[in-house]
Amino acid sequence: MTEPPFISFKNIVKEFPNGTRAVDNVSLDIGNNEFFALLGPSGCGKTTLLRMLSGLEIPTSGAIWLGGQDITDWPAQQRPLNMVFQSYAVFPHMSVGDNVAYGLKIEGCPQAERKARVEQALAQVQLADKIDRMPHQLSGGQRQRVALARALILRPKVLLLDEPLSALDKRLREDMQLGLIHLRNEVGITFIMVTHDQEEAMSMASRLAVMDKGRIAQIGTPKQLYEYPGSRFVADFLGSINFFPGKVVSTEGKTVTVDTDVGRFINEADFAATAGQSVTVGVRPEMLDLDDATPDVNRLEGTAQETAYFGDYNLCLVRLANGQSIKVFVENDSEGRARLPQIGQAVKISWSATCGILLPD
Amino acid sequence: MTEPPFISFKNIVKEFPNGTRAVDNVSLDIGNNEFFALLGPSGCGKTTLLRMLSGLEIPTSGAIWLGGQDITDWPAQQRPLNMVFQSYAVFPHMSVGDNVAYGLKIEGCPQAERKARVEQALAQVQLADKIDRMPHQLSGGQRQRVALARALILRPKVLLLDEPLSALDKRLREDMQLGLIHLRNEVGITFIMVTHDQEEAMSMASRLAVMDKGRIAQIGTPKQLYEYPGSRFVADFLGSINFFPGKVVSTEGKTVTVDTDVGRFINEADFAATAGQSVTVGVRPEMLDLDDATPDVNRLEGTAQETAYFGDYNLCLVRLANGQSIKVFVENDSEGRARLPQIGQAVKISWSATCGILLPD
Amino acid sequence: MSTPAGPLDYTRRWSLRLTVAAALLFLYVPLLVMMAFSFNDSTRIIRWEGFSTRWYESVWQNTALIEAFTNSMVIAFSATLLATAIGTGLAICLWRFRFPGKTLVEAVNGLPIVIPEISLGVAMMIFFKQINWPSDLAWPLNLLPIIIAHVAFAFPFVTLVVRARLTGFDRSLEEAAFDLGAGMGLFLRDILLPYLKPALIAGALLAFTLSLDDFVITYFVSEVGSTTLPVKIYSQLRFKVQPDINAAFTVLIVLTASIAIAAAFILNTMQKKNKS
Amino acid sequence: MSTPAGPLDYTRRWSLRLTVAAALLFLYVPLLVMMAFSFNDSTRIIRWEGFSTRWYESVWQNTALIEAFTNSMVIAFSATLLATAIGTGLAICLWRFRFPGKTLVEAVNGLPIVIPEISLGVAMMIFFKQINWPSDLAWPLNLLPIIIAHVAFAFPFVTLVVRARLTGFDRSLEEAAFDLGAGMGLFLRDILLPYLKPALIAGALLAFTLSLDDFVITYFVSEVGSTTLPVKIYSQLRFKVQPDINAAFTVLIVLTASIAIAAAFILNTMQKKNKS
Repeated sequence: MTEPPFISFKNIVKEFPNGTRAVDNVSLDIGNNEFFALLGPSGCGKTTLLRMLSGLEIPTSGAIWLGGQDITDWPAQQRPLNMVFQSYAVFPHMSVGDNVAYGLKIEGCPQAERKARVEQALAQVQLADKIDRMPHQLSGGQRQRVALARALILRPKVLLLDEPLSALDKRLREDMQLGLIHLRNEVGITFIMVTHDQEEAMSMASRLAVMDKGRIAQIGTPKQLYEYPGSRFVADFLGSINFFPGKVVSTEGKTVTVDTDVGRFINEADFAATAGQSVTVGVRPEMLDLDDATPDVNRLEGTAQETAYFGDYNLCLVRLANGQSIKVFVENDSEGRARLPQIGQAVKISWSATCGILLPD
Repeated sequence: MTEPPFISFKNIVKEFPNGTRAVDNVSLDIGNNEFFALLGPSGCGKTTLLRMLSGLEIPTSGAIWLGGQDITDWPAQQRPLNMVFQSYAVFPHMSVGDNVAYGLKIEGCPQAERKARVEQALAQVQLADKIDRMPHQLSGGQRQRVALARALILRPKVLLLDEPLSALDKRLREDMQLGLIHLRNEVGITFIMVTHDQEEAMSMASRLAVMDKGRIAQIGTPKQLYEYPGSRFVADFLGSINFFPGKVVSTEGKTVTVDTDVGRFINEADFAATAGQSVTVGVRPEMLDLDDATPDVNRLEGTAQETAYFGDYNLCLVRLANGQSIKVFVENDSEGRARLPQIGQAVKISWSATCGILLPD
Repeated sequence: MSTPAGPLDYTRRWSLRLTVAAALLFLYVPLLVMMAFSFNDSTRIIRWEGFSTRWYESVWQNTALIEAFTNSMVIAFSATLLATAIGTGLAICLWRFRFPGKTLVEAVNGLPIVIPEISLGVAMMIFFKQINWPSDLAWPLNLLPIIIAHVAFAFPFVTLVVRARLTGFDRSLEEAAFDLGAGMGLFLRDILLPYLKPALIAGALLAFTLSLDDFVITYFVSEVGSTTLPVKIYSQLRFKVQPDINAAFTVLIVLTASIAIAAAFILNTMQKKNKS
Repeated sequence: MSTPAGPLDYTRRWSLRLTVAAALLFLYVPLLVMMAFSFNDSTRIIRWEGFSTRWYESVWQNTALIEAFTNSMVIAFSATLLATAIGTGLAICLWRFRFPGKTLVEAVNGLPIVIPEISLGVAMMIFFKQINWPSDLAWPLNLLPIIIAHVAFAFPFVTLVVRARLTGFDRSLEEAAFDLGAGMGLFLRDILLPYLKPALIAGALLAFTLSLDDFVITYFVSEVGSTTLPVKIYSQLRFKVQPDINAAFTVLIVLTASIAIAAAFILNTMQKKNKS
C-alpha cells in the first residue's frame, strides 16, 4: 500500500475508568476492500478497538483516520460505517422492514425510495419474504441477516462485525462463513470482523491481526500467520501445535540445528538464529508422520496413548520418554482406512526440516 | 453381546403433558464398560432418554433394565448411576470439598473415610489443591471437574454426562475430550454421554446412537456411522457431505451405476439396489480430488466459486453447471502449499467408486 | 433439552398443602366475611338476615360518598400521570448517567417506600401550613395538596418498577440506534420507551391503586370538601359502624383488585410476546 | 467483550438533571423540614429559635410513647417471624407444585398488596368482634389480634420476594441433589434454603418495617393498652400538634431507614458473592 491507507489507527490507547488498559498503543492500517479480522482471546482488546472505530468508545489517546480524514472526534452517528452487533441488536418491537428502514428514516429518505431500498436490502440477504415478520418470529441466522441488511442499507464505507457468528449454532456458522465472504464480494466494501475463533478468522479474512493483552501480536494473511507465526502465542492460538523448547547448536544458512529435551532437530528459520540462543521448535499435528520412511532427520519415538476418530482424520496422542504428550493427526486415506496404531504400541514420528516452525523465545 | 445387555431400554415412550412425544418407542442396549454417546439435533429426545435412565423423568411406557434388574420404577436417589449436568449444577454455597462430599454424607459415610475419599476423588480430576475453594472462584473447566468428582465418588455403575463440554470454550473442549476418554479408561465404568456435536461424539465414544425426532436413526461405532451411514440424515449430521440424488441404472454385484442431474456415477452399495430405484449418492468433501488423474469414473466439471483457508486444509466451493455448489476439502501438502484453484477457474472433480456413499431414499 | 422452569409434580404432601390452605383461609376470612355481609339484609352488622343489595343502593344514594369518589378519581388520575412521568425520568437518569450524589439520590428515592406513611402525612400537613398554602381554593384546585402528597408517595414505586425493567435492557440496542444515526431523543422515543411500555403500564397502575387506596396521607393533608373515598368512609365509621360500610369497602376492593388483575394480565401478555 | 451494563456517560444534559433534582427536593422538603424542626428550641412548631435536643428528651421521658414502642417491637418481631415462615412456605408450594386452585391461591395472595389497608383494618376489626375475641387479655396476649392482622398483611410481600428469587433457581441443582441421594427434606435444608437466604432476609426486613410502620390496620384492631408507636403518636397529635411529634417521627424514620439500608447492604453483598 503506497497510497495512504484507507483506515488507520495511530498509537491508539484506551484506558477504562477502572484503570485497565484495554488497548495499549496500537497502530494498524487497513486497506480499502479488505476483509480484515481482529483475532484474539477474550479480553485482548479487539472489541474495544472495533468500538473505537465505530465511535461507541473514545480513545484515551491516539487518532483514527478514515479515507484521509481524522474521525477521532466524530460521533458515532456521523461516521460512514455501520456495525453488526454480537447480539445482532435487532429492535424487538419493530418488524423486519421497520428495522431495516430505521437508518433511512432518520436520514430523511423519502417514503418511496425507502421502500424500494428496504426491499432490495432484504433481497440481498434472502429475507425478502420476511419483511412483515417480528424479530421474535425469526431464527438466530435470520436475525443476523436482518442486522446485516439494516447496516448495509446505509451504504457504509466500512461494515464492522462484532463476533458475527458466535450466537449461531455450529452448522449454521459454517454456512454463514461462506455467506459473509460472498456478501462482501458482492457489495465490495471493507469488512472488519472481531472474533475469538481462529478457524472463522482464517477462513473468512483476507488479512488478520492477532491481538494479545491490548497489543497486536502479528499481522498478516491467514497463511502467513498459520505457517510463519512470529511467536509461541500466535502459533498456539492459530490451531494445534506441539512445542519443543531448546537451544540452537549451529546454523548453516537458514538451516538451524536445535537441541531439545527430546532430541536434536533440524529446521529452517525465518530469523537470524545464533548458536546458544533459546528457541522453540513447533510442529503442527498434521505435519507429523507416523512410521514413515521420510528423511532421516527430526525423528521421535514414543507410545500411542490415546486415539480419537474425527471422521476425516484421527487424533493420536503419543507419549514421549520424558512424559510429554504430543498430538499427531492421521488422515483417513481414500479407502477410508487410517494407518492408526493400537493404544500402547510403540510408534516413530518424523517431520521434514521445512515443516517445523522455529520460534525465538 | 450374547450375555444379557448391561443397560437395556425396552420400547421406551415419553410423552410430555403438553402432548409432545419426546421419545418414540426406543429400544437400545448398552454394554458394560462402553463409552456410549447419544447424538442428535436439539429436540431429538436424547436428553429425555438420558434423564429417564437417571430417574429424573418417568417413561410413559416401556421398561429400563440395568444389570439384570428392572429399574423403571426406582427413584433417582436409589439408582446406582450418577449424572454430570449440562450446567454442572455445582452447589454454589458449598466449598468444592463439601460439594464432592455431599453424596457420601447422605449415605452416612463416616467422617474419616469421607475425607480420604474426597481427597482421592479430587486428585483424580486434578483438583486436590482446590478443596477449600468456593465454586464462584473456579473456571468453567474446574467446575466441570468438581461435578465429575462429585458423581464418581459414589462409585456409580454408570456415569451419565449431559452435554458435558457445551459450556466450555473451544480450546478447553479439546483438552477435556481427551481428559474424559482418559478418565473413563481409568475408572473403568460405563459412560453415557448426550451431545449435539458430532465431532465430540465421534472422537470420544466407542459406540453411538444418532437420534432424530424421538427415534433412533442408527447405532454403531463412529467409523461405521461416518463411513456407512444408513440415511441422508445420518450422513449429513456426521460431518459435511455433498448429495447427488438420482436413479439406479444398473447393478453388477455391489457395484451400482446411478444417473443423476449432473452425470452418471459408479458406486459401491451396502444394500441390494435394484434398477430404477431412487437413491442418493453422497460424497464427503475430503474424498473429492481436484484435477487428479485418478480412475476415469465419477468425474464432474465446474468453476471454483469461493475458497477458504483453514490452516491444515482449504475449503473450495465448486459451482456445477446446474447451479449446485459442492464442497471440496483440499489439504495443504507437507510443503505447506495447497493445489488450490483460483476463483473463477474451471476445475475437474473426481472420486473413486469406493469413496462415495450410496443411500436409498 | 432445557430443564423445565415450571413446577414438577402434583404435590403428594397433603400436610404441606393443608397448612398453606388453612393459613390463607384463616387470614382472609375477615375480608370474605365483610364482602358477604355487604349483601346482608339487616341493619345490624353481625347477624345474617337474608340476601339484599340495599346497602349498595344506600351507598349509591349517599351524595357525600359519590362526591368523595369523584375526588378520589380526579386525584388518582392526576397523581398517576405526574408520578409516572417523574418516576420514569428519574429511573432513566439513574440508569443512564453517572453524576455526583447519585448514591444519595438513590437512597432518598427509596425513602417513601420504607418510612411510615403517617410521618409523610404529618410532614406534608405541617409543611403546607408552614408555607401558608391557601385553604380556600375552588374545586378542583383544592385537591392540589393531596395530589402533590400522592405524587411524592407514589413516584418512587414507579422508579422501582421501571429500573427493574431497565436492568434487562440490551445496551447494544442503544448503540445500534446511535450507529444508525439516531440521537438521544430519537433513541428515547423509538427504542427505549417502547421497550419500557410494560413497566410504564405496571408503574402507572401501581401508582393509581396507591393513590386510590391511601388513607393516612390524605387524612392529614385533606381539607373539608377535598376528602377522598377512604377518608370519607372512615369519617362515617367514626359515628356508627353501619352495614353500608361493608358495601362501600366491597366496591373499593373490587375496583382495586380489577385494576391489579388488568395490570397483571397486560404485563403477562407483553412478556410472553417479547420472549418467544 | 461484554457490553458494560452500567451507566455510560456523565450527563451533559443539565436540564434533565436539574428537573429531577428539583422534583426530588420539592417532594422531600416536607420530610427534611420535619427532621430539622425536631431540633428546634421552640414550643411553636413554625418558627426556628435555635438548636436543641429538648424534644428528644421529652419523647424519651414520655412513658406512654416508650410503652407503645415496646409493643411495636414485640408485634413487629412476632409478625415478622410468622409472616416469613408462612410467606416462604407458600412461595415454595406455588413454585414447586401443581395443584387444583393454584391460580386462585396466587390471585388471593396478591390481594393484601393491592387492596386498601383501611378495608383490611375494618374487616379485621369487625371479624374480631364477630368471633367475640376476648378484649381483656393480659400483656402480651392482648397484642395477638394486631399480630394476626400484621401477619395477614405482610406475608404476601414475603411470598413476592421469595418467588422472585425462586424464578432464578437453577432446577438442575435440585436434580443433582436427588441424583446424589437427597430426599425432599434434605434438598430443602441443604440446597434451597441456603439459596433463598438473601430473599428470606429481605422478606423478613420488609415484613418488619411494614409491621413497624403500619397505622391504619393497627388503629382499627388495637384496644386500649395495646397501641403501637404510630398509633400513639397519632392519638397525641389529635390533641395538639406539639414539636415533640417531630422528634418522635424522626426517630421512627431513622429507625426504619436504617433497617432498609441494612437490608439493601446485605442483599447487595450476597448477590455479588453469588455472581462473581
